[in-house]
Amino acid sequence: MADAETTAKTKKKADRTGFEPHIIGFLCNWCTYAGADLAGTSRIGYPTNIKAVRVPCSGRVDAMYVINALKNGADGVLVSGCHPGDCHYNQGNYYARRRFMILREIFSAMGINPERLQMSWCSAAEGAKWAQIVAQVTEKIRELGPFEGI
Amino acid sequence: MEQLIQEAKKLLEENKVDVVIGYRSSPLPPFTRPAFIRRPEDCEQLVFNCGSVYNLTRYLIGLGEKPAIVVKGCEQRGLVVLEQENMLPRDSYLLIGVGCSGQVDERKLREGGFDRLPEQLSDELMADKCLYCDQHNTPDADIFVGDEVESVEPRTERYAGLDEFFAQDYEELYHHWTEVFSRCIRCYACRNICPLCYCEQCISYVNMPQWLPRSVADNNNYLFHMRRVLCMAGRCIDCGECERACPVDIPLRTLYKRIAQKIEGFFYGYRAGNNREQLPPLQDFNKDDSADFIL
Amino acid sequence: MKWEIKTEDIHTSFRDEVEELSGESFGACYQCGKCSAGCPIAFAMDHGPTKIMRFCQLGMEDEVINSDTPWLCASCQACTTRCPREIDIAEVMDALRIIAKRRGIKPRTDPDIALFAEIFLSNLRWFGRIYELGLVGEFNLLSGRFFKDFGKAPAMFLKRKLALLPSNPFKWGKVREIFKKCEKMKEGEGRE
Amino acid sequence: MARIGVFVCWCGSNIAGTVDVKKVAEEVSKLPYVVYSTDYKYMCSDPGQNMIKEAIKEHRLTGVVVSACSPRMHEVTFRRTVQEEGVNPYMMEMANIREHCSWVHDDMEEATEKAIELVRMAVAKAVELEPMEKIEVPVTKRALVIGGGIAGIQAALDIADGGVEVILVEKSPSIGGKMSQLDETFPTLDCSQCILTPKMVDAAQHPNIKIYSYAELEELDGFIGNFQARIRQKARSVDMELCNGCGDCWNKCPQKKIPSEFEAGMSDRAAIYVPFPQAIPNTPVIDRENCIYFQSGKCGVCAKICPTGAISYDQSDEFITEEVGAVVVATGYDLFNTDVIGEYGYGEIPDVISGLQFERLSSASGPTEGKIVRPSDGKKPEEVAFICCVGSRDDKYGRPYCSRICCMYTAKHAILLHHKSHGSQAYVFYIDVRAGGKGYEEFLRRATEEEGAIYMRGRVSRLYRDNGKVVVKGADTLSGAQIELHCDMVVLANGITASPGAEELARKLSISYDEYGFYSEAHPKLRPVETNTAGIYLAGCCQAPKDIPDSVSQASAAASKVLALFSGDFLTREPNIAEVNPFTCTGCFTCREVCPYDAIDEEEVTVHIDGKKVTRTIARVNLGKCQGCGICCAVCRSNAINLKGTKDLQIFRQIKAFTGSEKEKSDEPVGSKK
Amino acid sequence: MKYSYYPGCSMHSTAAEFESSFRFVAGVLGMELTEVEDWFCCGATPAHITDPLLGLALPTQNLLQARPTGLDVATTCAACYNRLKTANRVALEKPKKREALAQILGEEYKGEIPVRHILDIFVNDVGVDNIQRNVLFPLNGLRVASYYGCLLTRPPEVADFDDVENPVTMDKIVEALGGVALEWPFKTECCGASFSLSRSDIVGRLAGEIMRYAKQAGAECIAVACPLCQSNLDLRQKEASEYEGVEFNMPILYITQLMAVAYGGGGKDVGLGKAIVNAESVVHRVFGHRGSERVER
Repeated sequence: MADAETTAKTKKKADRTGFEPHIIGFLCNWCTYAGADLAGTSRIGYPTNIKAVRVPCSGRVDAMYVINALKNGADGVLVSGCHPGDCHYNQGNYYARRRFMILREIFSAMGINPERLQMSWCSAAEGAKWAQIVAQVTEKIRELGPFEGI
Repeated sequence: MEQLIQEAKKLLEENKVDVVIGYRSSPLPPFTRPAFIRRPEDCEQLVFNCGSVYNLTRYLIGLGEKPAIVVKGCEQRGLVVLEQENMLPRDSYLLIGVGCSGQVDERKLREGGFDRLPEQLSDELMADKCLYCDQHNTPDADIFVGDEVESVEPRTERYAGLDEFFAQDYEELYHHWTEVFSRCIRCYACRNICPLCYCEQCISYVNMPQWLPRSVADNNNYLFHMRRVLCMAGRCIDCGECERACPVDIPLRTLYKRIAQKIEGFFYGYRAGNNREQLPPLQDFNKDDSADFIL
Repeated sequence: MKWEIKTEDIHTSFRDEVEELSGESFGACYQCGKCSAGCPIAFAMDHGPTKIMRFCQLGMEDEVINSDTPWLCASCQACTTRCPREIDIAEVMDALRIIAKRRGIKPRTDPDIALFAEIFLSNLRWFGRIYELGLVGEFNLLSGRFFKDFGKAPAMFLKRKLALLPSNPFKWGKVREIFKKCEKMKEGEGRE
Repeated sequence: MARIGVFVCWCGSNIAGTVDVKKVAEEVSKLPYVVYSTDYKYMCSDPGQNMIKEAIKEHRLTGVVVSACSPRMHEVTFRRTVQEEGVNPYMMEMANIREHCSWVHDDMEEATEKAIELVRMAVAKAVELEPMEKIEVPVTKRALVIGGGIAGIQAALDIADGGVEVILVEKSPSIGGKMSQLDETFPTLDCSQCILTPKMVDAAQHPNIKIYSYAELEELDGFIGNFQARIRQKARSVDMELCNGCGDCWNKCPQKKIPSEFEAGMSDRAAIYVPFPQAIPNTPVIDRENCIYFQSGKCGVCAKICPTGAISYDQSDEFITEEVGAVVVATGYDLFNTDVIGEYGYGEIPDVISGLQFERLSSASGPTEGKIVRPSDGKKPEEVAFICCVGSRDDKYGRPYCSRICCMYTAKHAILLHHKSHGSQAYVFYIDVRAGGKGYEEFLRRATEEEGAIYMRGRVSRLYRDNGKVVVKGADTLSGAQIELHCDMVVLANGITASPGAEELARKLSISYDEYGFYSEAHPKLRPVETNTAGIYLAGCCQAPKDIPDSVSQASAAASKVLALFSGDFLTREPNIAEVNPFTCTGCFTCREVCPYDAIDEEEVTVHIDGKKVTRTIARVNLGKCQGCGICCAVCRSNAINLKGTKDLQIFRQIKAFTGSEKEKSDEPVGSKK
Repeated sequence: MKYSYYPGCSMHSTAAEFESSFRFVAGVLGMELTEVEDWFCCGATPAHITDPLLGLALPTQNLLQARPTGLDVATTCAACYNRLKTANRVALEKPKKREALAQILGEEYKGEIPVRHILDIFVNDVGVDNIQRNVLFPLNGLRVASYYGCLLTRPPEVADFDDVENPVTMDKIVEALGGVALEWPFKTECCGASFSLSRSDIVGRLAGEIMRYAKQAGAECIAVACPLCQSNLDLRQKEASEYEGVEFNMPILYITQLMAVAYGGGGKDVGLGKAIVNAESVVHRVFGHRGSERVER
């Protein structure tokens, strides 16, 4: 956690060479988006690579969004919702979990590293966790390198 | 065969159905052609043999007539899926069950250099799906004609060879599939013949937003087929029609089966078409589903 | 009994050891007392099973392994059956006996209890089936009660209740093999 | 053609300190459709908002992007702003460059770059935004209350007092519920019947309350504001209009050996009966299963003797449909069935009785007229043991939860024993005494200090008979002693379980319930009386075990929710719900399977396919039920269902805008890693 | 009805009469028994309190030896029943232990062989009707306290054929034989058999209470279905009487002995003379004085 933060803060763009991944994040309105807001209010720093799209529920995220994000130049995608049992709509995150479990398998089978699709649970109270997730996902995708598929 | 003809006749004579959908012989035996029989006297044309390869259930949706249909054991699973998806109530057709001990694979026949079938359909010429078949006799049939096939031991595992094939690394797999899909001419035969592709408007035609670019350039075929894999996830019954219909020999079943294999592993042994009461995996969830991949 | 418990007393490995061996978790016990209430042998024990569970929760090793309670447990499972937290208390007692043995501690009030189990097992090891005259005889000899139950033996012989010779011979090699392998496994664990 | 204005907020130095707001405004002005862009210190201030209004006028803006803080903070503010200038409020989109950008990054260059991307995404979405109108659903201002116990009565009275009609449905022959069976209530020892019966009468006489007793909810259709409740009025076999409640029938009924439910089996009733003298309505019912006439066709004594000819054997169940706008569920609880605890021998040892049976023994209106005697021989019990947590805090019997009332009613029983049976000794076996309510701890102290109850900390292991006594095998964990008492009577403090049929009712209402059958509130802390189904509220023990004051409080809370809902003629809801494209919907109803709110209805449409007219059944979204989660959209294979405000096209545009422009390639080629 | 039969050590020595009467009764009821090949001791309580793994390995190996027949394993002794059932449960539910056992025994056992106590078989396979149909000499209202002991029904997850606190299978059999099954509270209280040799003081008290309650209920004899219960209650009756201060003289009989009596078994089959406390009174109640010759001298 501390490492991730320092990485984010010390590695100014000017000092960095190499690849900066583009990551798109689909965040559920009730938990993760609010958690990301909390990270902001608490001034917990993290890398700039992820840009968030606000959706009502992780269950709203169509598998095609992920595929199209990759198609259109994203290097990785993060879907983040409420913890199991906490979904504002009771069960959306459970459906999402199954959907992306399968999508990752489809990726594997078709030769796309499934790690390009990440999923997390992050509640509205977990600002610090959000920062950690961003750092972690950014690092993972950075290691995978740019996506030049589809 | 005689029983099939007699039963079909009876159905039409008694006006129980408007049409009997089955197979009739073709100029290229043992292959057959689909037959739509509406008059009792035409029933003599009906045949069933190892060349009755078509999955006739494709014709049922939007038929507008009350049909009786000849369905092989493996294809009946598709009817279960269609019933689950509210496309085809069970009482909208009469199911004529048959015993099938395997269907010939046109491609194997061709590649093997045979101009006609040997007396006994050997395993070498049999369609892959028949080699692991565990449903030789149509279940849930309203009328069963002919003899039941005694249980035949499956020759191969249901998912034989998949683990080995997919052990390749991502790069190899990616190159394999881009190359394979570069052959695709987007004739949509795979989609059109699939008994489970019944959308009013296929997403590949939608252009606001354009989910799937229509040109064959830019790896768009790969995208199209990825979407098809997604559509088939948890639904494909491996009737093999897509692969049979493909003019450029794309091994589509490999992908569909791989996902079916994963789904069976993840979701408590789920197999599409096994049980109408069991919700398809992507319309269902279990609080204890694996969460290993979640950060 | 210990009257003072300090931080370092609580953080011992004892609780873990018992939990590991018994497979039961002491966190589950809320000290309702039902085990002590229904224990048929509680009258003879120095601490009721509930207390033993409490001692384990607090890591009070000395109190537990020097207590008679585990040795006096008759394994009747009344406690296990009725426990509202579904803890297998009888299993905990078994574990405590084994741990006491590891430490070389014998039951304080009555060492014979442990002796009986030992003789029983050696009988089993050598004869495969329990040769009951041997068991009674050996037990009395070793426990120093030469004439205990002496009066009963003739009656039992007469009624052919006690067999004079070990039961019919059979392939008992397997039994010894099991004993040996179990011992080996235990040693293996000990080294880890 | 969309004309978008972009307004970049400094938020003082909050944003401007890290993000080059000028540059952001300048960069985004180059985007297609953006006709105006500017920056300002505090966009949310009056001058800031006026700036937006002015720009709308001046530049004929069709859509607005405010690039500022989190939409969770000011979305409502800016929506109002644009609305005031005549632009549809849903044509405003926010880019979150504070919480998601300036506050979490400190490199200005990077933060500015990210801010530009965020605004670019917002603009892309704004281009595709559509005007939306809030949904107005008409409200039927009538309420249904299910369950006529104290919670149901209280909710009904409060709603009725608010001027709203209430339908009160009770499944037993009389309202009153469990509270009517109690003797005195803790911690004040006031008589339960004395405080309850006036409320029952109030409910019966209230002009706004219609009571269906001996009736059950059969089916509930519709949605918030517009429910149709189908109620089954079970056949009473007695004409309520004609009956004057004289009592001749139950006095003369030859079948009198039926254990009385009201007396907890401590005495018998006739086959035609009112459950208790103060019952409301005071009209008997015939218990057909035990009636000689219904079982053998012979008898008919009650019909012969009835002076008003009210007996009607050929009555059958009737169904009534009531239109209501809200539902309060107050179906109460049941006592834990102690039969299953073999070691306590309840049902086999006559002097082992339940807590409710003790209430009836102690009640002045009970079978013994308040004399506490033991059931086996009618003698005064000298030694009485009370056992707490019977069927509570017990994983073995699947009841790990605390029933919340037993500690206190047991203390009350000990006190009542001391009052009514002089010289009798109460022993209370407990694990922990939970006395968290107002005056509860003091009440407990009273039991031990003034009323002589002996408390022993230990769960009893077994009860068995020995020469006319009941042996209690217990323990006192505080002293470590095993305890064996020879008692005359043992009272089990049964815990609370969900009422029988709770799950079935939940399915009818489509509300959720926990593993024990208690109904789930919408939020455990902040929405404790709502359910997940809009318009359905909870009161009393059907939600979780609670005592009378808590049940009454929750009932009043539920009533106030209902009254608030009925305060307008329409229910206004946010418009971001799902909608079906009738041309592309295939009718597979995958959406219905995944909808958590049962908000997908069926609709028949006729379309032309290949020149043929085809009638198809497709999905339609129920405006009242849909909550806008969008799960349906993600599972629709033909993407025929879409979520307003988060449409596929809008998201797709955001995806494109994020990556579509100058995708940065790394300086070194990394190879085509997959 | 075919079963594998696991007698257990006692059946060949102290409980010889249990064995003989059971085999007789099984014959009458048409049960075919095949003794588990080369069975050996299940380890009873001493094994599992010394080394839990040993306590599982012994019964599991026995079950492995019973496996080839594919039949349910019938056992008479409550301790054996408990150990074998526990082995089954572990094999089914605890994969780690199952592996460890496979390592020791060289063969994996997956808990596939059902283990049944003969009471379970009598009531659920043979059926009370069948038990009644074969009665030649009804027990004539003999008042029997059925004593199940602790291991026959506990823990309920392991021993699952009867109610854990108030078992009734033996009572049903007694009623079917024409006896009177007594309602009494100590059906499942521990008799302390594991201290039979080492702590006769404890046993005296436990057995004494059991006998006191049986006597109080009006029992003429106690019926048991476990060799340990029988020998303990029978052997320690002196200590029990001393503890309670009453001379009990309570015959302790196996349920199969009562069945054998009712089915007209010969003296050798019934084995009434084997008990230390004279059971003649029971025979008199059933046959009057004609029955004396049935008691084996």
